This record gives sequence, C-alpha cells and structure tokens, in this order.
Amino acid sequence: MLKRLLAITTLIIIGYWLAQGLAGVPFGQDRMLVGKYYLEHVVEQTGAVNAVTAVVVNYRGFDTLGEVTVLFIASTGVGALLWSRKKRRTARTEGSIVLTTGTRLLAPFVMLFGVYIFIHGHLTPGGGFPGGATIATAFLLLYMAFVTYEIPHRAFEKIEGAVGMTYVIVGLIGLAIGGYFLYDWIWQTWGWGHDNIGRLFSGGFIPIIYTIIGIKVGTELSGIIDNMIKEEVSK
Amino acid sequence: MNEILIILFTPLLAGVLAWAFDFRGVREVIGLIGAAVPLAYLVKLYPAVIEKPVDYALTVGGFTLQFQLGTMSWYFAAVASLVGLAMAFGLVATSRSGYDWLFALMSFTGVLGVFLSQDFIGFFLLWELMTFASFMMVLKRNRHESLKYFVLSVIGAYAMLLAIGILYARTGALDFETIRQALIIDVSLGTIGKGETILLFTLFLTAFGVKAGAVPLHVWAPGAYSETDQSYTAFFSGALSKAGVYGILLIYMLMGYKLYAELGTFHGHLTFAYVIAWIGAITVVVASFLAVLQEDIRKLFAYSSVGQVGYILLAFGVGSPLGFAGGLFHVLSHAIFKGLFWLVTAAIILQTGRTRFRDMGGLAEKMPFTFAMGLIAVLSLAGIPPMAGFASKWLIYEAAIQAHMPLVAGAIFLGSGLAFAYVVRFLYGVWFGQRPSELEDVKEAPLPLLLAMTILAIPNLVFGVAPGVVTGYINRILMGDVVGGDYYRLVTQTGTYNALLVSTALVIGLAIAGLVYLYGAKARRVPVTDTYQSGNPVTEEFNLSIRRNFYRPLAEALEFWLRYSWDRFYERLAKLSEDFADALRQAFYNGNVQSYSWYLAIVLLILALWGVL
Amino acid sequence: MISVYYFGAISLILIGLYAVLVKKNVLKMLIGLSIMETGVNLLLVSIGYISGRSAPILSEGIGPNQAVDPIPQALVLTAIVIGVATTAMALSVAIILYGKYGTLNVEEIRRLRG
Amino acid sequence: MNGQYASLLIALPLLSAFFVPLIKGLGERGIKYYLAVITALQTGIAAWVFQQVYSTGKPIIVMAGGWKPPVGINLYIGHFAALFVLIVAVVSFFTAVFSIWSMKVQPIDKYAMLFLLLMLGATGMIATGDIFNLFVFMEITAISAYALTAYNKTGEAAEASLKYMILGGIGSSFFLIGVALIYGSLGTLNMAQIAQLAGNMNPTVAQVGLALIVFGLAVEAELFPLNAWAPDAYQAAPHAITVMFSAFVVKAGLYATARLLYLMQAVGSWHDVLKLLVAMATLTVVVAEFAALRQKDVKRMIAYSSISQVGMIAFALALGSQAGVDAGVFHMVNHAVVKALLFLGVGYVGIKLGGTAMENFQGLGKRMPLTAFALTIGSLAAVGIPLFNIFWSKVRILIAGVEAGYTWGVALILGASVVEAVYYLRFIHAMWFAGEGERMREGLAISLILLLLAALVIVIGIYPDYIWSLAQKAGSDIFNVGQYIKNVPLMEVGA
Repeated sequence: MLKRLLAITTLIIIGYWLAQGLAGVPFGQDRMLVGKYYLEHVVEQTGAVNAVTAVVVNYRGFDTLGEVTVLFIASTGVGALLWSRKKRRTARTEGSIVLTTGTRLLAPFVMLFGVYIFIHGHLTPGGGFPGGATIATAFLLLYMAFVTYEIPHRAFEKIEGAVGMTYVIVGLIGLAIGGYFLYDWIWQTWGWGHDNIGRLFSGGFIPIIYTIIGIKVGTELSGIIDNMIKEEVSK
Repeated sequence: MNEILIILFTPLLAGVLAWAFDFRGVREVIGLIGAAVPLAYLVKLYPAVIEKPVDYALTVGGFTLQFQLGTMSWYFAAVASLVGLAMAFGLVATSRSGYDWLFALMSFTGVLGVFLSQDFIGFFLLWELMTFASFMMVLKRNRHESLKYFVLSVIGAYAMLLAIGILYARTGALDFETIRQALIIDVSLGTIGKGETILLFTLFLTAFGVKAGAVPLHVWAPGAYSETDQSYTAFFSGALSKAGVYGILLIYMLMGYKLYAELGTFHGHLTFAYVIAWIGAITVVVASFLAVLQEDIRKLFAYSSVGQVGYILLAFGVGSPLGFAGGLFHVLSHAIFKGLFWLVTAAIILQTGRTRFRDMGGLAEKMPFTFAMGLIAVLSLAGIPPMAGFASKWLIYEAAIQAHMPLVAGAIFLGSGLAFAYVVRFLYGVWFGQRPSELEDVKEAPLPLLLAMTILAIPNLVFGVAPGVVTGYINRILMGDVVGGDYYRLVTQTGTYNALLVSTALVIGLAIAGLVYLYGAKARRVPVTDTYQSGNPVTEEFNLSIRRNFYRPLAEALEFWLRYSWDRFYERLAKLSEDFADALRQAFYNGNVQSYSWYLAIVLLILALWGVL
Repeated sequence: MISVYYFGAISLILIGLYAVLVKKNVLKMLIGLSIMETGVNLLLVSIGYISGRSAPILSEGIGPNQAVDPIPQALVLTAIVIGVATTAMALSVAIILYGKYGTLNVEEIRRLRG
Repeated sequence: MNGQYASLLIALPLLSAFFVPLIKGLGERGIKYYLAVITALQTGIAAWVFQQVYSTGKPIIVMAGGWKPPVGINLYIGHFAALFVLIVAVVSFFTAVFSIWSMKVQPIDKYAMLFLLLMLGATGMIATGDIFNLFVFMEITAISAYALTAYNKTGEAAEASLKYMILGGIGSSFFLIGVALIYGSLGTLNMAQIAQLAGNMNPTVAQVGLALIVFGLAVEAELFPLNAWAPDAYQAAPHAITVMFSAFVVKAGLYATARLLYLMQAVGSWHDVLKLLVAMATLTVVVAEFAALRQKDVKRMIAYSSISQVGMIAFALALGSQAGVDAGVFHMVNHAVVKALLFLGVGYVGIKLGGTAMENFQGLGKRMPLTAFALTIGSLAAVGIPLFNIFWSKVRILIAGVEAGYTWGVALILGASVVEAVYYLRFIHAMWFAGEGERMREGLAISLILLLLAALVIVIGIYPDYIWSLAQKAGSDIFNVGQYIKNVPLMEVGA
C-alpha cells in the first residue's frame, strides 16, 4: 500500500514539473520555424500535396529509412527469439460461420484498401505505414478465421529483404544521379509529373517509396503475427 | 643527451629481452649487462655531473618528461645501481625464470627514473612502474601479502596523484622547478591556504611514508620482503625504500619554504620537520622492538630494514644541514649493509632451505665466506666503528643532539641498542652453536652469490675506514662545508671521529684477542640448552635457548603494547570494506526490474524537485 | 494552467509509469510502457497543433498559413512505429520468459542479480 | 568521390542487412563469412572517411535528400565522428571474425542481420546532426541490442533483455518528451540551429528539456542509478555482442550526451546539470567498482569494470573544460581497445572451457597461455599501470578533474580504482599462479586478434602521442560549439 502512495506522490511531483515545463510552450500558438518553410515550398519542391508525407519521405527521408529499419529489426528480432526447428499452428477452434464467410468476402477488399492508402500517400492522409498495417490486418483476419491458414513466411522474408533493398537502392540512385543520398531524382532532375500536381502521377519518388514501405510493413507485421501464433512442436 | 635515456631504460630493455629469451645461459648474461650499464654510465658521467647537472627532456603523450642528473640524483642513482648490480649477481644464483628478471629489472628502471625525473608526470609514471614491478615479484609467491603491499602502495601513489593534481590546478605547472618558484611566490600571494597546504603535506607524506615504511604504513614490509626471491629483496629494501626517503627530500625542496611559512615553528624546530622526525623516531622504536621478537630470519631483517629507514626519516626530520648529511650517509650505509644481509639470507635459504632460528646453527664452518660477509653486515648494522654504519649513525646522533631533540635522540639510542640485540641473536643463533644433524652436508653458496656479497661488503669496509669520501660528496650535494675533516676524519661542531685511528686500534685489539684465544684458552663443549634461565626452572614450556624464544621475557614485558597491531587493524578494515561492497551490491543490483524502474523514477524525482524548487 | 491536451498527454505518461512502477505482472508492465509511449505521441502531436488551422494537406482550399505544423506529425509517425517495434520485441521476450521461468511475476524473475 | 559518399557508411550496412534473407541459401558458414566481408568493407569506407576528414581538417556534411541542414537531415562527420565510426567498424570486424567461430545458436541469418543493424545504429548515432534522427538511431541500436541480448534464448538472457527493454523504453520515452519540448520552443530539430537559438529559450522549458534529454541519454550511457540493466545485459548477451556493447554502443550514448550537453551551453541551468552529471558519474565509478569486488563470474566482473570506466569517461566529459573533454575522448578510445580485448578473451575462454565462472580461469596460464597473456595485458592496462594505454588517459582525466575543482570526486575515483586494482590482480593471480591443466590448442584467427589488440594496447601505452593528437582534435570537435555551428551550412529559414 505504501508503495502505491509513494509512487503516486512521486508521479504527481514529476507531473507538476512537466506541466511547469509545458506551460512555457503554450498550446495552439504558431511557433513554426522550419515548418513554415516546408508549408510554403512543399508543393513546388516535392510535388506532394500532403505536406506530412513530403516531410516524412522527402525532406526527412533519412528518418523514415531509419524507421523502416526499426520495423525490420522488430520482425527479425521476433523471428530470432521465437525461432525453433519445427513450428506449427496449434489453434483448434475454427472461426465461427460469421467470421469465416466475412473473411472470405472482405479479405481481398481490405488488401485493396490498404494498397489504395499507400499509393495515394502523397495526396490523402496516411501513407506506407497505415497501408501496410491494413494489409497485415487482412492476413490477421485469415489467421483468425481459418485454423490451417499460414502465410508463406519464407517467401515473405525474401520479399521483405528485396523490398528493403530497393528502398536503399532508390536512395543510392539518388546519390548517383543527384549527388545526394535519397535525392528525389524523379521530381528534381527528370521533372516528371510537374504538370499534374494533385493527381496520381505526381510527387516525385514519394509514391514509389510509399509502395515499398507499404509492402514491407505489410509483410513484416504479418511475419510477426505468424511467428507469434505458431508454437514449437517437439516431435 | 641520451646517456640519461640509456641509464634509465637499459634495465627495462634487458628485462624484457631476458623474459623473451628465457634460456638458462642467455637470460643471466642479458640481465647482468642490463644491471651493470647504469652503474657504468653513472661513473662515466661523474665528472660532468660535478660541474653542471645533465638535463634531458622527452615529450610523451602531450606531457614533457624532464630528467636531470644532478649531484643528489647522481648520489641516489649510484646507491641504487650499486645494490642493483649486487642483486643481479644474486639473481643469477637464485632465480630460475625470466619472470623474475623482467620485473626485477623493471623495478630497477622505476627506481632510477624516480631519482632522475624532474617533473611530476614522469615521477608518478616511474613510481607506479616501480611499485607494479616489485608487486609482481611478490605476487608470484604469495597472493595475500602481495595484494596487501599493492593496495597500500597504490593508495600512496593515488594520494600523490591527487596532490599533483592540486598543485597543477594551483600553479598550472607540473615540473619541479616552476612549482618550486610558484610556491615561493605563493607564500606572499597566499592562493594556497593553510588547510590546503596541510592537505598537500599529508598526501605527500602518505605517499612517501608507504614506500619508506613509516610506522602506520609499514605493515606491508615484513610480508613483501620475506615472500619474494631473497636476492631481489636486497634491491627491494636496499633501493626501493630509498625512493620514499627521496620523496621526503622532495617535500623539503619543493614545499619547504611554503610549509615553514604556513605552519611556523614548534620549540624552535620547523613544525613539519618535527612531525617527520617523530614519525622516524616511532618507526625506529616500533620496528626494532618487533624485529627483536621475530623467530624467522626474513621477518627479523624486514622489520630491521623498516627500523633503519626510520633512522633516515628521523635524520631528515631533524632538519639541520648535519641532519641531512647524516641521513644521506645513512641512505648509502643502509643500502649496503641491508643489501648484504638479504644476500646472506638468500645464501642461507638457498643452501639450507630453512628460515627459522630453531632449525639452524653452527653454519660458520660450513659456509665460512658467507659467515664473514654476515659478520661485516652485523658490525655495520650494529654501528661498530670500522664499518660505514657507525659513521652514518654517528652523524645522525650528532645532528639530533645539536638540534636539541633529546627525546628523538633517546629513540635512536634505544633503536641502536635493540638493533644490536637482534643482530647478535642472528650472529649466534645461525652461525655458532650446535649444528642440527640435517645441515651436515651444507655447502658454501654458489659463486655469483658470493660475488654479489663482496660487491656490497667492500663499500662497507671502504666507507667505514674512510667516511670522508662520502661526506665530501655530501658536502657538494648540500652546497656547504657541513661535515669537516679529510678522508679519515669527520669533524662536526660537537666532536670528531677519526675513523682510521679507531679502526687500527680495533684491529690490534682483535689480533691480541685472537692470540689469547688460540694459545691460552681451553675450548669446552657447551650443551645446547646452556641458556640464561637466571633462576627460572627449565620447563618444556619455558625452555629459552638462543634458537627458541630467546626474547620471550621481552615479549611478555611488552604484552600490553603487542595487543594492538597495525596489521590486524588493516586486515579488519579491508574485510569491512569488502563486506560493505558486498552489501551494497546485493542491495542495489537486486535483480528486480521493478526496483530498477524505481531507481529511474527516483532520478526523475530528483530532477523534478531540482526543477520545481 | 495548461491546455487539456497537454494535461491528457502528461496523465497518460504518468499512468503508464505508474503501471511500470507498481504492477507485478510483466505483461502489465509492458502495457504500461506502451501507454506511456502513446502519451508521449499525443504530447508530440499536440505541440504541433496551431489553433484555428486544419490538416497540412495543401489541396485547393488550404494555403500555407491555414495548415498546422507538419513536422510533429511526421515525427509521431516514426515514434508510433518505434512503439510497435519495442512492444513486439517485449512480448516475444515475455513469451520466452514464461517458457523458461513458468511465471510472469516480476518478483520471481531474479536469477541475474548481485 | 565527393563527401556525400560518406553516406555509404549508413547505406552499406543497411543494404547488406536487407540482402541477408535473400542469401539464406548460402547456409550458416556462408552467412558468417558474408558478415565478415561486409564489416571489412565498412572498415574500408570508414578508413577512407577518416583519412578524408583528418587530412582536409574540415568535417564532411552529408545532406540527406539534397536539402540544406535545417530543412533536411544532415550527417555531421567531424573529427570525433570520423575517429569513432572507424573504431565501430574495426571492432565490428573483429567481433564478426570472432562470431564466425563462436556463434553456435541458431537462426544465424537473423543474428547477422541484427549484428549489422547494431553496427548501423551506433554509426548513425555518432554521425547524425539532427536530434530526432539521433532518437531514431538510438532506437535502432536499442532494439537490436534488446534482440541480441535475448538471442541465446536462455532464461537469464530473456530476463536481462526484459530489464534492458523496460529501462530503455522509459528512458527513450522521456528523451522524446525532451525533444518535443525543445522542438516546441525552438521550432527546429537541427543540432546546429538549436545551439544557435538555445540562448533565447524560455528558461523553465530549457531546464526541463535539457534535464529530460540528458536523463534519456544517461540510461543509454549507463550512469549510476540508471545502469542497473547493464551488468545483466553484458553477462547474458552472446560473447561477441558483449564486446560490441562495451566497445561502442555505450560510447555512442556517451557521445550523444556530451554532444547535446555542450550544444545547450547557452541554457541558464547548464552548470547545475553539469554538477549533477559529475556527481552521477563519480557514483557510477564507485558503485560499479565496489560491486565488482567479489564477483564469481569473470564476465560480470569485467562488465562492472567496463561500467566504472564508462563512468570515468562521463566524469571527464561532464567537467565542462576543454582538457576534460579531450581526456574523456582519449579514455573512450583506450577503453574501447582494452575492453574489446578483455571481452574477446573472456568470451573465447567461455566457449572453449564452457562458462565464464572464475573456476575456469584457474590456471589458465598453463592451459591457454596466449589468451591468458592477452587477458593479463588487458587487465593490467585496465588497472592503469604505466606503459599501458589507460594510464595516460586516467592521469589526464584526474588532473582535469582536480583542475575543474572536483577534488572530492577525483579522490573517490582514485579510491575506487584501488578497488579495481585488487580484483583485477586477484584475477591475474588466479590465471597464472593457481590451479593447473595441460596445454590446449588455441584457434589461430582469434589468438591473432587478441595479440593484435594487446600489441595495440602496449604501443599506445609507450607512444600515446598520435592517439592523443587525434583525441585533442576530436575533443575540440565536441567542445567548441561555435566551430560546429560555422561548419554546418545553415539555410536562412526564418519566417
């Protein structure tokens, strides 16, 4: 009991301290410095309408490269930790009728919707990560509905690796063509899609990268699900 | 000039080579050359050093290490390399592995470096090297003693490093010359306060006290001296303890004026010098008493070595020029007679394998040459005229009396008395009397060991008969005619000592006694139990003979004092700190993630409280 | 004295920390950890918000000075995925822990100590 | 080959990590050799960058995506980063060669991926010039460290990884709050611009922000109360990975703390944070040394000693003086070499004799003389014996410490290093003068690496000038922030 009281008092003091700090950063005030530059130049410098996507992929593309690596580490780590020679699904109860028929109907559309999200990343909110996550939910639905369903995890690992490599190769091409790593050579040097801003084929290499991220996140998350669901079968 | 570099680093190089080429013949030859080179170069540089000190600077790791061969450093280096050469010859006989050669010669470099360096970084580096090398010699044979030795000397070394840091922070310099000037100027400026000067003084005193074996910090000496290859102990106690004493001189040179200004005087003596004098006095008394009560030769000589270094501390503590002269002379004489003692012990242990009085006796016939060397060492330590020991002790007595320090002088007299007591017991217990049956087939010590003994015996005799040689050089060190007289006579304000006259009188007297003994007296067999019971019944328990508990009554008399032993105090302290460490570890790293996250929360709380308040 | 969004974000963080500090079960601690991460993400987004402006999609209606600061939203995208990654790793370690220790009580998982 | 090719330092490990799943067919040995080749390549690039930076004297600014700094993210590879990326690459190469022989636990391909990404994370953390990018690379390092700590899949490994995860998770969340606060008040994430604008920040926000950032990084840099996870993580991780932990993962955290600390000099409460850091660092040294005194497991003992030396580096870096930072960097380099040598040796013995308990090390001198010799050199160096490399940096740190007025701190550290001398010399005694055993065959590659590192330790010990000049340049790279701001080509972004 004493421990909880002690914890609460400590946290209240820490909370008060944080609040005092945050009071110096009043809510809702316009303190943008670099943000203003982005908003003013995003359309003509990157061709993307969605400023957040431009920042994520183009201006701060390095972060996203790191980001994709973090997820890659997560999926490899889970794979490494839960590794065993023979793993098999040991679920016994089949999904209810509603679930199985629903999944049969919905799975393709959920995947399609996921693909839609990351292809239109530079136009509408959301991008590679939410798109990938939606695809992963489709696979999760299949797992829950059918007892025997398994994703081809060897193939998924290969896709993951290949797609990751393409991301880095896109960066290296930028280095070769434009002289800078992750340089948007489609928009800057080749100048494609300058005319149809706001439509699909615009935004430089943002759609390409977001497709890469979408596929990668989709395969990785389903790989994690696959690793966690299966159990070691000692025979 | 890189002569200094050669002097300094040939022993180390030779040690490494000896360790690398660890074969029977090669190792010894390399070792001997390595030990001989410094002495040779020192002698070569003697004329140059007389006019102008030889300087050499070396930049390593951003620090400039300055080395200088001045009159004083030449003196200390010569003493060290003389004993080092004797040690090398001794090692040829006693050591079997390159390991001993490597670390013996590395400590040789360390000592030379300490005497020659003129800036604190070089001083500290070579000081640590010397401590580490001597520690490794002891580590090989006994872990507990070596760790005790290492911990105490590392505490000393780090106390010195702290003092160096403070001096560097205050004076912005590391080399002795600038620090000396800065401290003199500082007396008027007063940037270093009284408290800080006392702190600096205590830190330096601990550092050099540990190495010299002053009383509270002497506990490592018996263990370290007895638990290593005895011929190395000749160097260990002969030369390494001199580094501590050299440090005390360093305190005088660097901070003397500042300490005088800050601490003033006490009954007409410099306060800080008075402290050193008393530390020396207590060391002499305590070490001599403990030495007398020992049953093992090595322990006996270890305590006696600590006592003798106490003499030197006391001499420097007296603070008068004569005191310094006596102290410096005693540095030389202690090195030669103590080194000789340890080589004699090495020979005894090498041949008989025994170290306790109880198992020895009557070795004079079996090992006549070693006996002769032992006799010279005994005379020199006890301070009997023809030997160097007498001259230096005489100077120290003169200094103490002139400086009106009766109690301190009293301590020296008591110390010399006790020294005579344990030395006589060694003489009679080991060499004369009944020879145990197992020692029948004991042969004389091997030739290299005998050579080593002669190297140290000759100076005993030469400087005994002609002390003026040494005092002449010492006058040059102290830049003043401190001790008058020519080669054979020492003249001070309160008395003169004509060494030649006294020696000739002694020789004649001995000759007469020899004649009487050979022709007149009838030799009669004395049973081994012919003891001096003075009336007590001879029971099994109280059977005192020269070889067993000879000084038991003295021990009973000192019962009250012997209960408190520094050694046990330090052991308890070490155990306490180790248990504390254990408790701390169990408490803090208790393995529970929750408590770890609590530590994080506490740090956040501290930050919050600091921020909020 | 601070806006309700900040208050919400800070209280989420503190609730998460409370769970880590007090709860005995490892899974509850991990849930506490992810609550804390969500709290931090909410704080990050609410710092970027500028009152009276809309999402930074610069289609026809919205010009540069009608849009909210895009950077915190980009950062949050990354922070969320990091939160997912940490939680995934933590859960797989929890699986191993349960396999090897047979318990998830933090008090008993103490083989490495001292 | 203009400076931008330095971005290969990040691209190469990433590309090769993603490539591993595709070459899974090569089998275990193939992947291990692939790992060694990639780390060798990385060392080559790092050497080229090192030579480029140190010959021209100007740092390389890699601008990701071609955008000028405050708009885009820039990698600032100055004197420190060039030196340390090279150390990271070299140590990773040694550990890769070591894990060829030592790593038996399955899925080796995943081990290779995590190994490369740990190296990537550390390199990124050292090279980046943007706070949030530092957070992302810190997370890459942290998460791959979590996975690698638990890689052995034993109970202890999972427990150690759990501890690291929870403490690391809390630390990074609070670090993110700090970043949010700083971004909230300054509007920029680029380090150079933050250093410029830090002066006119609102004092309370600055104080909270700085405190939180330093708190978050202190968990990664193992300062006193926050390093409870470190001994377990070092002990439970595979032997090769512990080498990387102690050699550069901790250093990256320390560097980030120092970098951000000195960038925010203009903040009002800077000196108080420095004092707090010095206190924590001194406590780290003392507690870690005392904890190592009666250790039964040698690996955990050396882990504690590594933590205490890291505490000493943090002490030096937090002194707030140029001499202190130089000494700290010099100690970082020495510590990396010595600890790599020690952990490699202990790991090698751990695998060959099964377990790293003290009993296995009894009489090692007779059984594996080469490794025993290397371990002795390492322990003597760690204790700070002259003629070995750590002596020089330890003396410099302590003198700088006293100069900066922390005499008590230096006294405590000296007391702690006496304790360190005791347990290392007991270790040496156990190896050479206790126990017995017959001579065993020692692998060539690993003995070669051990002897190379031991030789490096002695060479730096005898002739430290070159490394000291590097450390001075690197130290000034961290310390004088004015030069840092001038080097980064900041665009005028103001409204």
